[in-house]
Amino acid sequence: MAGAATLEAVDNAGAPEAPIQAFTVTLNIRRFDPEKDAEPYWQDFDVELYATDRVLDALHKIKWEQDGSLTFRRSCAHGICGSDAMRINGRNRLACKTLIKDLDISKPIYVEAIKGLPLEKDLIVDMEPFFASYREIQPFLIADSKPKDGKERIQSVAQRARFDDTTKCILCAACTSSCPVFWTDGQYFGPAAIVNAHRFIFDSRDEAASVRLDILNDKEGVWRCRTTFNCTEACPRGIEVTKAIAEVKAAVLRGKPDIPKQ
Amino acid sequence: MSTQNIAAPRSPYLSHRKRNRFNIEKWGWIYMRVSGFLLVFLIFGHLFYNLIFPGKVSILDWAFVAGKFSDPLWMWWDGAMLWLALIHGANGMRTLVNDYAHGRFRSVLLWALGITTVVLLVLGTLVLTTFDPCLGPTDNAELIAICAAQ
Amino acid sequence: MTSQAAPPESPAAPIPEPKRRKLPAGTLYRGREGMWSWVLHRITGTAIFFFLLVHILDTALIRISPEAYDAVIGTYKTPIMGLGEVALVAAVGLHALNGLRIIFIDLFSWGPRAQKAMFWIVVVLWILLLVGFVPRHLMVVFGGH
Amino acid sequence: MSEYLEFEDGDVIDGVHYHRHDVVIVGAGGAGMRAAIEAAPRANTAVITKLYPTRSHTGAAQGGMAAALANVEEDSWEWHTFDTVKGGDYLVDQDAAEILAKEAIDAVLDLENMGLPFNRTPEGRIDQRRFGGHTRDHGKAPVRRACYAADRTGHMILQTLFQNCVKLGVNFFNEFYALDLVMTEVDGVEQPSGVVAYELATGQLHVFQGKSIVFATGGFGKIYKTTSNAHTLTGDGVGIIWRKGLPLEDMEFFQFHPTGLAGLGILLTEGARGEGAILRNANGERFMERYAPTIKDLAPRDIVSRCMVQEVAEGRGAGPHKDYVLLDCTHLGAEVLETKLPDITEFARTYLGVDPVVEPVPVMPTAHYAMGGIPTNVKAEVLRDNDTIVPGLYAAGECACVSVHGSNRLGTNSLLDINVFGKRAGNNAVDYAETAEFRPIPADAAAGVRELVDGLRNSSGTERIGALRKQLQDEMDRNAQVFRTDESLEKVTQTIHELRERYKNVAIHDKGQRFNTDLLEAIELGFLLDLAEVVVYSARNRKESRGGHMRDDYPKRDDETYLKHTMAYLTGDPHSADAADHITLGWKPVVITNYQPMERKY
Ligand SMILES: Cc1cc2nc3c(=O)[nH]c(=O)nc-3n(C[C@H](O)[C@H](O)[C@H](O)COP(=O)(O)OP(=O)(O)OC[C@H]3O[C@@H](n4cnc5c(N)ncnc54)[C@H](O)[C@@H]3O)c2cc1C
Ligand code: HEM
Ligand code: SF4
Ligand code: F3S
Ligand code: FES
Repeated sequence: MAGAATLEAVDNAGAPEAPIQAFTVTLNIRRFDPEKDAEPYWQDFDVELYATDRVLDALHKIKWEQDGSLTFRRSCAHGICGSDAMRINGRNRLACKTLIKDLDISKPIYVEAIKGLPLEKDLIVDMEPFFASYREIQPFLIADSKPKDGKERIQSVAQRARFDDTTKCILCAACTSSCPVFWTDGQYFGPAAIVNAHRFIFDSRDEAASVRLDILNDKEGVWRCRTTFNCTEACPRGIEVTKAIAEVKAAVLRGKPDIPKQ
Repeated sequence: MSTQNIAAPRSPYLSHRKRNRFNIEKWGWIYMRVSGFLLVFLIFGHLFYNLIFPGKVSILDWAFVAGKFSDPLWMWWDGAMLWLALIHGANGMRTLVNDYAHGRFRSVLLWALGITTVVLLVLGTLVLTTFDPCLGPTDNAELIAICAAQ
Repeated sequence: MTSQAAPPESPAAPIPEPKRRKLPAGTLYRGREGMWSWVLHRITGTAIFFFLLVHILDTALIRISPEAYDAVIGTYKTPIMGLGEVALVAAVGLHALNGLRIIFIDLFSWGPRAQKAMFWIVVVLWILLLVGFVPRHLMVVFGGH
Repeated sequence: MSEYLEFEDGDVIDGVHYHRHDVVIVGAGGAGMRAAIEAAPRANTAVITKLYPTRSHTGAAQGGMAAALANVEEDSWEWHTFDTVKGGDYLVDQDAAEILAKEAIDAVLDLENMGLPFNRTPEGRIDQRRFGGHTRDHGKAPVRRACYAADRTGHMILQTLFQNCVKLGVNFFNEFYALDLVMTEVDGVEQPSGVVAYELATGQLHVFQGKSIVFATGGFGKIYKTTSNAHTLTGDGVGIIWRKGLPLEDMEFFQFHPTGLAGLGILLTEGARGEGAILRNANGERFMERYAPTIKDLAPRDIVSRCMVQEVAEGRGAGPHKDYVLLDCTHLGAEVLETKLPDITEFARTYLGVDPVVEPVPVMPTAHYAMGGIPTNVKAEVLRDNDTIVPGLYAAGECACVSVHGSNRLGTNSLLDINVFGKRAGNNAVDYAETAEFRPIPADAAAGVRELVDGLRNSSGTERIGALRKQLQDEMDRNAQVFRTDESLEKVTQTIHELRERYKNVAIHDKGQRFNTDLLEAIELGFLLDLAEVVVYSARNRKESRGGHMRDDYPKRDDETYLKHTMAYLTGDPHSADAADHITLGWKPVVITNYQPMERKY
């Protein structure tokens, strides 16, 4: 994964037959319990881990063996559900997709909640503002005309490929909460909402591109993006987020998206 | 602390977004790029002429500028630069203010920014258009001739 | 929930007492080229803006009287202001080059993908610009006469 | 009546929130949201879900969704029915399988019309690929039947359904854990009247009164250690039904997917083999040729898993410990891998550091899918026994057992199942709600859950949740996995019993109200233990090998005795020592229409 500080290169770390060698890794976790703490604070935990373990495994080990009150979201454990976006060593990542071997374990691993959304507890933030932005861009196919033969709508391979990248989004919020513009006041629609708008604006079957372009041609819309690329770096699905935003900007300027005719 | 007196989680999302017809953001965005592109030539031309071309900072004095301004090319050059750069900069500062200042503080800053910009635009334009090169000494022969003719 | 009193402390397996650490609120976000170039763009843009305000005012003196203008401009001819001019050119240079990078990102479909490379090109061009300008300028400033 | 509660929607009485909705859906995975899309426009609908809808595990499904569209080659729904029946080793209810195969076509078209971005053929129609066990003309050759979107079909389905729920303004209660079903006695029979849920964010209890209630809570793969299932798939819904004394069907049939990343269980879709990938043992031999000469690597999952385990058992496993086989994709080329199987390519790279483009990927079977669950009829109505329905109660998706999967589900049939039967559940739930009345809610509806929650929160026990769960999962992997014997099942029965005892003494660290996931994990563990017990108990009782249930000590299928569904009931004291004291097993006949059981050869 791009940007991982690969300082601790462990031989064969990837292969399942890697010699079983455990390391003691220190995790420094930013904790907050709304029922007890006025302010968040940092807490260290030492955990025995293998190079192939993920940060999520480390969190689980802490929760299951040391301190059950450590609170975080997770579900699928392989980067597909978008539950566990968090800031690991200063960058937004999915805990379940960040391997210990890709981190520098000679220093503590810093883990904290994603930024810009209200902190609820430990690594959990309030996702409502995030989903509210998502809902605002009308993230669903709008197509009143029915396919003639009552079957599927026809879409060419090229047209399908046009918006493939942005269909991959798992709504993990890693991008939006990495965006310096979003941090300022939380009013910016944010890259995730724009990515999901892109998904439909550039779908040849959709008939409401202009509606979404209008929504995003807003004070808090695409124009607030300052191309800082944090979103693109953060996206665990490898979506070229900034590029998608640039394409939406271009579509607003042209008044319509640039979709292959065939 | 008991559960009752902590702010409720999941506070409803307060959208401050208002949609208004005319959208300054889009035009601002376009303007930043167009003006930025033009400014590259204008500013580097300006810097080159003023700092490098004469060879010496010491040359930069009233006479030098007066000589420059009496040439319509440089007058238009500096005029364009004034307008493009000041509006570019002011619009950029507006973005910053919108990002980092909130509430009343924001409106105060925005007003201050707007007034400053307008005043300076007017002032700068007046200086450029009503400038009288014969006001002071010069060793530019052409200028001397013109001034003498007045 | 009102009907539920606070639970009594339980003697269950002990939770380690948190070792509270004094650390800044959160860590600094470790952005990459894109973020840092934006930070620099903001800082340089703001700096140039304030310089421009002053510059318009001092240039306006030209309309008042040659003496006033020369008096003020004279103060620019100190070594300190000479260094200031270096800073100005550096700031304008960086802002301008990075501004072009941003325009390319927006304008061309290959832009976003090339942004990191373009950032380093900006840095190189900027250094070349300064190498061309600074020694010459400093010679003029400090060479005096 | 005084023992019933009078309330308005939104009331808070004694710290419990009360809600009233015509249709209450529990679960927002594929099945739950498909039901919601039918229900929401016609009735006041609430969806309770313990995860944000897009976090549901439907999103992890990769390979595809079967439907005989015949877009790329000749196909028919009859062939699909036959494959489903045969794939399920004839334990499939054939009337249900027919519905599944017939309605598949509309289910796919519905999704496309809702916006799902399927991969396309050069003509612009929905593309289809091969998948295990799907054949043309009753087993002649593999057929292209799986409609897909790269290897993200489930992700696209989940997103598309969620998008349409947003469009319809469906009322979601996110991060609400349903923990109990409220039953009210009407005419001398217990009838469902609502659901009790725990709000994660605040720790408060909510009672949702509903005329119809739909369970769509997904599977319970977390009873195993090596599993493709999410941490949250703890079978809460199935467990709730079980604790209410309603039966569970065919619980012994759990599917082990052949290609999980070795050691991790993360799934590599069968679509990889559909695209041409090959399984090899340590000698590089394509061993499936020996076991299933006709369709080789595309044999159904139970067969492939078994063959893999056998290869390893016989010493032909690869790796230093000879404990896995290899999935060879190298001949497919980077192009196919990057465009048609991008996600699994990345999984292998990220989690094993193995690049499928250049080297084969270590794989082993991983616990994947519960064929069994809450018994329903083809209208998705939950059954109280072999044929009596529980009026107003519906179930769909992995938590339900219709049974279209019999003893072994075919790949791509589950995404189909959640759409076809999710839709049916939604429709029938509304139809029912339109004629029915709300049943009164007993005044102490939430008492049971409060007791459970407070009991755990205030417990002064010493056992750790993590330790108990780990032991359960390890033991299930060791003794109730691909191969089972009476002896191994006996062993794991013992363990489960011990764990259930120790569970009474479990402690949690987090005593707070807000986002107390510690507490929820303890509750989930309770469900896991209950379900594991039923799985093992049912498995011991079926002394034959069929589909996903492979008994080493009874390697033959026995249609004489066992061509019938297991029905397990909770009777007596659930905490009694011997499972036999509180589980009663019964049988339910299999519906056979067109296809008489035959030997299963591929
Ligand atoms: C890795 C993987 C790959 C797969 N690939 C394929 C494939 O290619 N083709 C195919 O056909 N099938 C596939 N399957 C199977 C299929 O994806 C699942 O069986 C199906 O998605 C289950 O859908 P569901 O709606 O029943 O449950 P889920 O999607 O699991 O949803 C369960 C829902 O219930 C909610 N819930 C659970 N408990 C509670 C509670 N107590 N209170 C409130 N809400 C609750 C959850 O929040 C969630 O929203 C795959 C499965 C896996 C694991
Ligand atoms: C020399 C040529 C210049 C170029 C090519 C240029 C280019 C740009 C561009 C493209 C932007 C938009 C950045 C974005 O949207 O993310 C911008 C922003 C800005 N510019 Fe310039 N500019 C130039 C000169 C100037 C000058 C002279 C000033 C000062 C008066 C200035 C001040 C600013 C400010 C304050 C911003 C806002 C920064 C932000 O929002 O982050 N620029 N510039
Ligand atoms: S665009 Fe990427 S980072 Fe952003 S929400 Fe979607 S998947 Fe997450
Ligand atoms: S991080 Fe933010 S500024 Fe733009 S490029 Fe991404 S949205
Ligand atoms: S747990 Fe699902 S994305 Fe990490």
